[in-house]
Amino acid sequence: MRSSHSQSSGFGLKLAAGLGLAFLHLPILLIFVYAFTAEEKSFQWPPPGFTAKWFAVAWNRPDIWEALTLSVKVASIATAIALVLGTLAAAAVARTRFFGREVVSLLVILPIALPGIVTGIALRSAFSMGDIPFSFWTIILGHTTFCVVVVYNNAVARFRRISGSLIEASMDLGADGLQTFRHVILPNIATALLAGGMLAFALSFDEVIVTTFTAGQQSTLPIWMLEELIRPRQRPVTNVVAMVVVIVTFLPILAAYYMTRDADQIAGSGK
Amino acid sequence: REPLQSLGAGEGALSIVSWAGYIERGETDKNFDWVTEFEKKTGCMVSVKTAATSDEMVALMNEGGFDLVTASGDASLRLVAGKRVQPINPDLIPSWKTIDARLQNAPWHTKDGVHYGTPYVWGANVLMYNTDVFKGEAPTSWKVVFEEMHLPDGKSNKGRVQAYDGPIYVADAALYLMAHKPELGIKDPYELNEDQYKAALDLLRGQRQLVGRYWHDAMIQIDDFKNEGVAASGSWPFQVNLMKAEGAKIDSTFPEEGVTGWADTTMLHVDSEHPNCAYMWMEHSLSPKVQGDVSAWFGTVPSVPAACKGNALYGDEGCKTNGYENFDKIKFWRTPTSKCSQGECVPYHRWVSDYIGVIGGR
Amino acid sequence: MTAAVSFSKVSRHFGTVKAVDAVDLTVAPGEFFAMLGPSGSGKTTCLRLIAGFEQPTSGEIDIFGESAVGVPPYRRNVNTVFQDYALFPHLNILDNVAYGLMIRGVGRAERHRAAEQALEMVKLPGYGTRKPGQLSGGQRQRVALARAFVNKPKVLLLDEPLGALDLKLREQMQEELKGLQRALGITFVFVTHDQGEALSMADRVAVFNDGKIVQTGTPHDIYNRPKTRFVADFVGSSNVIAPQAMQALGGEARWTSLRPEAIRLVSEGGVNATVRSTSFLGASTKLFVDTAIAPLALSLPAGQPAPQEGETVLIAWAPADLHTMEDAA
Amino acid sequence: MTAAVSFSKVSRHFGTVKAVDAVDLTVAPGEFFAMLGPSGSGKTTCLRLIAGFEQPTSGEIDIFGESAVGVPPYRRNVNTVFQDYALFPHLNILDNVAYGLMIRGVGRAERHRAAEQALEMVKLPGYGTRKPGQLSGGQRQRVALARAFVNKPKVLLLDEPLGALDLKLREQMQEELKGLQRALGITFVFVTHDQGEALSMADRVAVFNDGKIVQTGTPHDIYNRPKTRFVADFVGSSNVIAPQAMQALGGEARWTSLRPEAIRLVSEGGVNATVRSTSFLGASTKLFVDTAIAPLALSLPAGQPAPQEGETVLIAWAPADLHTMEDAA
Amino acid sequence: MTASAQTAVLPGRQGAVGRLSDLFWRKPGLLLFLMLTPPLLWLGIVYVGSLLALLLQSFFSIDEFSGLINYEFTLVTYGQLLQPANFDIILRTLLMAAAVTLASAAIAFPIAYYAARFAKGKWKAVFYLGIMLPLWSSYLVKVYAWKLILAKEGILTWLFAKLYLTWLLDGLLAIPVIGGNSLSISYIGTFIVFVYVWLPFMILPVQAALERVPGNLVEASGDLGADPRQTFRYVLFPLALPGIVAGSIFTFSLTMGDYIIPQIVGTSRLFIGQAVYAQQGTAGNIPLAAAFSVVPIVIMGLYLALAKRLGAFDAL
Ligand SMILES: Nc1ncnc2c1ncn2[C@@H]1O[C@H](COP(=O)(O)OP(=O)(O)OP(=O)(O)O)[C@@H](O)[C@H]1O
Ligand SMILES: Nc1ncnc2c1ncn2[C@@H]1O[C@H](COP(=O)(O)OP(=O)(O)OP(=O)(O)O)[C@@H](O)[C@H]1O
Ligand SMILES: [Mg+2]
Ligand SMILES: [Mg+2]
Repeated sequence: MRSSHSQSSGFGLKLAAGLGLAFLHLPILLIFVYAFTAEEKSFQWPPPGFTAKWFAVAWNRPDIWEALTLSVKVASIATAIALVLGTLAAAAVARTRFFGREVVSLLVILPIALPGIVTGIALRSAFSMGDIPFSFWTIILGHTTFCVVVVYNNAVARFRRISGSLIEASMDLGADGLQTFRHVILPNIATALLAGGMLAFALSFDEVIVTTFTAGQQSTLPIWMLEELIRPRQRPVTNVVAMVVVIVTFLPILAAYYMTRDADQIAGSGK
Repeated sequence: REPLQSLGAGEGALSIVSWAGYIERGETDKNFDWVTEFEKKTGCMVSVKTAATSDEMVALMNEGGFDLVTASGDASLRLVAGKRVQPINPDLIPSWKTIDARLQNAPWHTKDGVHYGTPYVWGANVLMYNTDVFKGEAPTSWKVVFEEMHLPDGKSNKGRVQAYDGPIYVADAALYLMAHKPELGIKDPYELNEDQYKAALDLLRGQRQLVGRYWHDAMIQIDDFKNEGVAASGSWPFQVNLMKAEGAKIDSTFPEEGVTGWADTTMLHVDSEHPNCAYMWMEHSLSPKVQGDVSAWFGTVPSVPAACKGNALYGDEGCKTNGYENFDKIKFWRTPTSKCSQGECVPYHRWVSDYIGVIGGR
Repeated sequence: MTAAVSFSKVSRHFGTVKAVDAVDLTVAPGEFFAMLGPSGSGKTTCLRLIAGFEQPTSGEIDIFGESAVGVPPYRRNVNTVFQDYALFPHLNILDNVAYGLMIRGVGRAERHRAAEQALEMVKLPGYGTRKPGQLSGGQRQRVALARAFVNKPKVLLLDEPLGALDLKLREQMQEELKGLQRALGITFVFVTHDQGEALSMADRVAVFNDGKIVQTGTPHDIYNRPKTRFVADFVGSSNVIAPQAMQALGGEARWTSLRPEAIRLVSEGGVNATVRSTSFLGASTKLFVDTAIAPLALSLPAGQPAPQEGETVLIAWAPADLHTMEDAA
Repeated sequence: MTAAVSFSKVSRHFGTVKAVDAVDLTVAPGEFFAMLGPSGSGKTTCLRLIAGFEQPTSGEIDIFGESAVGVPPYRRNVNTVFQDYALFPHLNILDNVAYGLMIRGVGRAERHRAAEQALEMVKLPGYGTRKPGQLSGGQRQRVALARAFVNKPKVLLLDEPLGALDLKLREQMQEELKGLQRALGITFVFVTHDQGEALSMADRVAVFNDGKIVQTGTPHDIYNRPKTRFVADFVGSSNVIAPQAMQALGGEARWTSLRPEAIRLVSEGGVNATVRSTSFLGASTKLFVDTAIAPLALSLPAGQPAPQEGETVLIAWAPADLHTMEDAA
Repeated sequence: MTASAQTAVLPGRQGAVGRLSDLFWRKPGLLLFLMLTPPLLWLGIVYVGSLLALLLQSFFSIDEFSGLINYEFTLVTYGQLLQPANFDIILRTLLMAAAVTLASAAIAFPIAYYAARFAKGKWKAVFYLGIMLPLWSSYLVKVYAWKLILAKEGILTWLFAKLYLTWLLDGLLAIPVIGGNSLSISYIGTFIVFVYVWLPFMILPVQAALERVPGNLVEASGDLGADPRQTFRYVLFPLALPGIVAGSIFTFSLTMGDYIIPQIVGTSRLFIGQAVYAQQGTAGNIPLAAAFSVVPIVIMGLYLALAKRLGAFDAL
């Protein structure tokens, strides 16, 4: 887009956007502040004192590590499965016209369009009807269900943008279906899958509502946090964990942004 | 189902549904640990699922997969009626004899002379208050949470009191009416006929105007006392002890109307997969050390009188402060049933839906 | 000698749309063959049938004597330069060009060398490390070309490869393409809707209309001896004179075409005409005139003074320039 | 009479890029004014300066005598037909056309009536209820036109409005546009990079290069009397002969242009030339020949038999066709 | 260059992979079938199957005393939904979800608009991070942070007092129904936290929709005489609408199903999510929980049908 005078923003808009962003971030600042509070069980404003000891405390608490490990495992596997399912569905929907296309896109959107608690108790009652005991895999089952949609959305948008002639060009140059997938389709949807995968990971990593119903006795990080916040031993530890997660994910998010942005520009200029 | 006749070897694992703070392994405070030693002794590794309300405990037990539950009186008989727990054999629990005589045959775990568990600890729903607001003078009546009035600091109690977010709280209202409206003829706050029940609900509806948020969970109540300017509320000794320990201006009292309370029973799931470990835990849970430690941690009264003396954490005054002598003044939680001594009473499920309505402003 | 490409009664129908309808076609090896026709006339579909992206509904396609039935595109020794180039956006230019060789398992060093050579041939040496997004339209087009012929296909298909370029660049690319074709000796099948391009570049031209081939022949044939009114009108902009009008002019009562540049202004002895409008085109001026029989367009070479609008002039043409056509439209 | 648009020393710089550089320009009321030039020469930027989407870095723009400094686009009585039409996809055709009237608060019934009329004018009556996505490129272009002139602007700006159309449609639209302009008497400022279009349609043409106007004049002037080598080369494809070569030919030692169609084949007394290549263009055949002094292009009218490649021919031209130019490139 | 292959038809790849590729090329339907089977099995069978199982449960009833399910077909449970207390819950939740959705759209629009049309280069990255980071920080911890911000003796009160604006806060809290004793114990508080937590889910689709609006439509509108406000009203807003609808699918459904926020910040009056949670989790009344969850299913069903009409699916 060209920049010029008619394209510059008004002060009101700037203010509204700035205030909106501030609104999004003030509570996060507060989380950071209270990672250093000297209080232990419940918070007060202003904090009575500051200490950095909670980092050491958090580091040494095995339950955090257990919950973290479980969450990372769940999120990774759920994301991986969602990547496969979402990509397959997106490829089918974007590249072909077949009877029931609409049904597929509706099905994919459903788990996120219905409140999590519905998904949660639906799965839970299905487990109990089918006598399936809660396990690592029941959590995965729940998470994958709502992760598929983000992968699907990203992939479908990218598939639509890949010009159909790219695939024909590849075949024309001697590549069969699988080679075309490997050398042309995959590299071109990779960044979209990365973006979708990251979002899926984030969703899974922070999910409480569905997890509550499908986890049984296991605690993922958010479930651990819930227990911890309701019955705190050392509440600042939850803030430490939340803060560390934000800081640790900062760089990957930024990287993903630059990667997907470049890809969009190229894919967009393919005409 | 017949109770176990002889004790075998431990199965190596045990899972318990319990109230928060009932089963501690020293993670919060190293001094409070009555699990590690048990695990070492028996090889039964303990896992705990905490529940916030009695209803949740019942739901968890219905769902299955647990061995034991520390059920309060409003859950225990439901579990028995639903055949979710099995009778126990006191002969396999050597410490059974040491249990407080007042509790040995308590109706909330005994049915037709058969025992469905071992008593754990008991306690009262005390009136917690802010000493600044009350100028050091303990309120004498539950009136401060039920009726609009000016508190000693000169301001209205409106928006500054709380009530428990559980249907069983209807009994607290009934208890208050027992003292203030004798003409209703309430004999037992858990056995209410239609009129008595309606009066209790009306009282609660009035209370809704005073209460900003009902307390559901102990820590949020603590937050509310600290940050929301709450001045008085029914509460557990647990919160009182915790806040006092942090130096908050908080104390508690037994008002003149009496209090409701809970006496908890360790009950054995009908499909328990680790019955031997479960029996070992029941025995362990009755040791004066455990009883005293739990009571010190949660602010309860032990079911084994021996724990009142000589426990380092609980101290020799613990039993007295937490109401050992007030046993008879406490109306222990029980599940209201339609069949009662008055003939026809309002059953619990109505309490559940009506209390949701009351909180919702109906 | 076997034909490079031959269609016999090939049809491709999409539902009720007859995109290609019973087409017979022979392209000789080494020929520069152009397909010309209006939008939707089936040119692209024909190319796609040769490439293998479409299967004929009926009829038989042979490529160098071998039947192409059921042979997937990746097994045909035929390459395509796509209208939108279809360069792989994730690969750099060198890898784009080397793609076909990579698929065939040619080693890295060797295929890069071949790709470099191909890039030199299209006058883009040293551009190998750029991404397609960093090239201009004309450059991309040349990369697409290099990518196709680096595989030494037996037939190269080009679908309006110059459509998106502007005039100057287009003229330049036309010359380059023609030069490349001569140098490599590959059979080119070239689709365009621009008659100038088809006439100036091709050895032979097939004119399409409505899924059918209306005429095949050399550019001269097509331009000077259109078989039907459609061809006369589409290739250049002939005056098409109806049988009655021809009769009135004293000619044969048949559909006849007369090229605008074949009409001259004369000072005497011609047909009376009134100038309706004039249009200056630089190298020539176009005149639209009304005569008693029919309106005509004529093209005056530059340098000759153009009459004003409304003026009356005398026009004439050589009888040899009148070309009679089949009745079909 | 005040000029419809006048630029005095107008520049628009983007960082170091001088998109428009000290341009002086006057467009007369009711004129059909074309801007011609290669890609990136600043044509679009000029239009955007008139429309108000850009502000000049320096210089003064007047529209009908009023200064346009600081006047936002929505307060200029100037409308634009965008190159890609920019129709509002969420509105139907009628509402698209009526948009400007709606903004001015014209009542629903009245503005719809006016829009219907405008649609009739562009030969799209009854298309009002369709959405832009349901129209073809040429139809959309006409809607964009109707949307602009329904507001009766004093100046209508058109940015390569025919760029996306194919040849036949393009020729047809050229005539329609010209007709509309005559009928409405609005000042048209028309951007194109196609010299044929500029020459045939415009009253006056400005040739842009590198942000500057190189020459302004009537189509005849521009084509026949190019001021610089750039113009000679860009408008049509002149032979540009260097001063030394001219001297060798016995002429004046200055840069000179010679149009290909001004060169004739003669049987005696001409310059010796060898045919390098020929290109059949239908109405004419292009010949590229080498002479002792310089390579030349010449255009033979149709009908004349073209020599073969490699043949030696004699060529000649009239001295009047030699046109000397400024030295600047 | 390598030697040219001499035949017009090349041999294909050998082996199973090559044969498989040829098979897929010849039978695209088979490929499609294979691609669709896994996602359809997962979502169509596992997920929709579970939903149906849930639906089935809502036709059972519960034994009130023992809490065990009575597996006999009955509509009693649905009858309970219409009890005033339960009906209140449904109404309250819908109103809240609608309010949250509207507010999110209002707040999200300027952010999305600025990010999509004006932010360039580094600022674009800043906006992206600014929207994504809150998504990555723990939902629970954020909610608890809000509790402290909104508390009677919390940060907002403190801030308003410093700014001598306490009267404003008091005025706000004095509004009947939505006001209360403190922000954290009022519908206003619940509303603020809901809006906060779901805001990114509105910004992202709106931004995507706005990014798709070609810049020259804005210019065309200006060219035709529309001032910036009119351009917004007649061009930008209608074109961003599918994005807003897509975002509202999230905000609406997330608000409807949440049971944690209203419990932590609110007046103890239940929302659907809490009711479902309480009925199934604490009361073990799965039939009533199931009946309750049919409500959001039906509402979202209608909502999706509407969204589809507006083309919001493509904007998700
Ligand atoms: N996949 C398809 N499905 C249905 N109809 C098709 C398909 N492909 C082409 N057609 C139709 O077949 C006809 C011929 O199309 P084709 O693309 O071959 O024309 P073309 O001559 O290349 O035109 P253009 O110059 O516009 O590219 C058109 O009417 C087109 O709409
Ligand atoms: N917003 C901008 N920022 C930076 N440079 C710009 C901008 N707009 C135009 N330019 C530059 O100014 C020069 C003139 O651009 P302009 O679009 O006016 O050319 P044009 O003559 O319309 O070319 P075309 O025929 O390709 O449309 C170009 O070099 C272009 O890159
Ligand atoms: Mg085509
Ligand atoms: Mg331009």
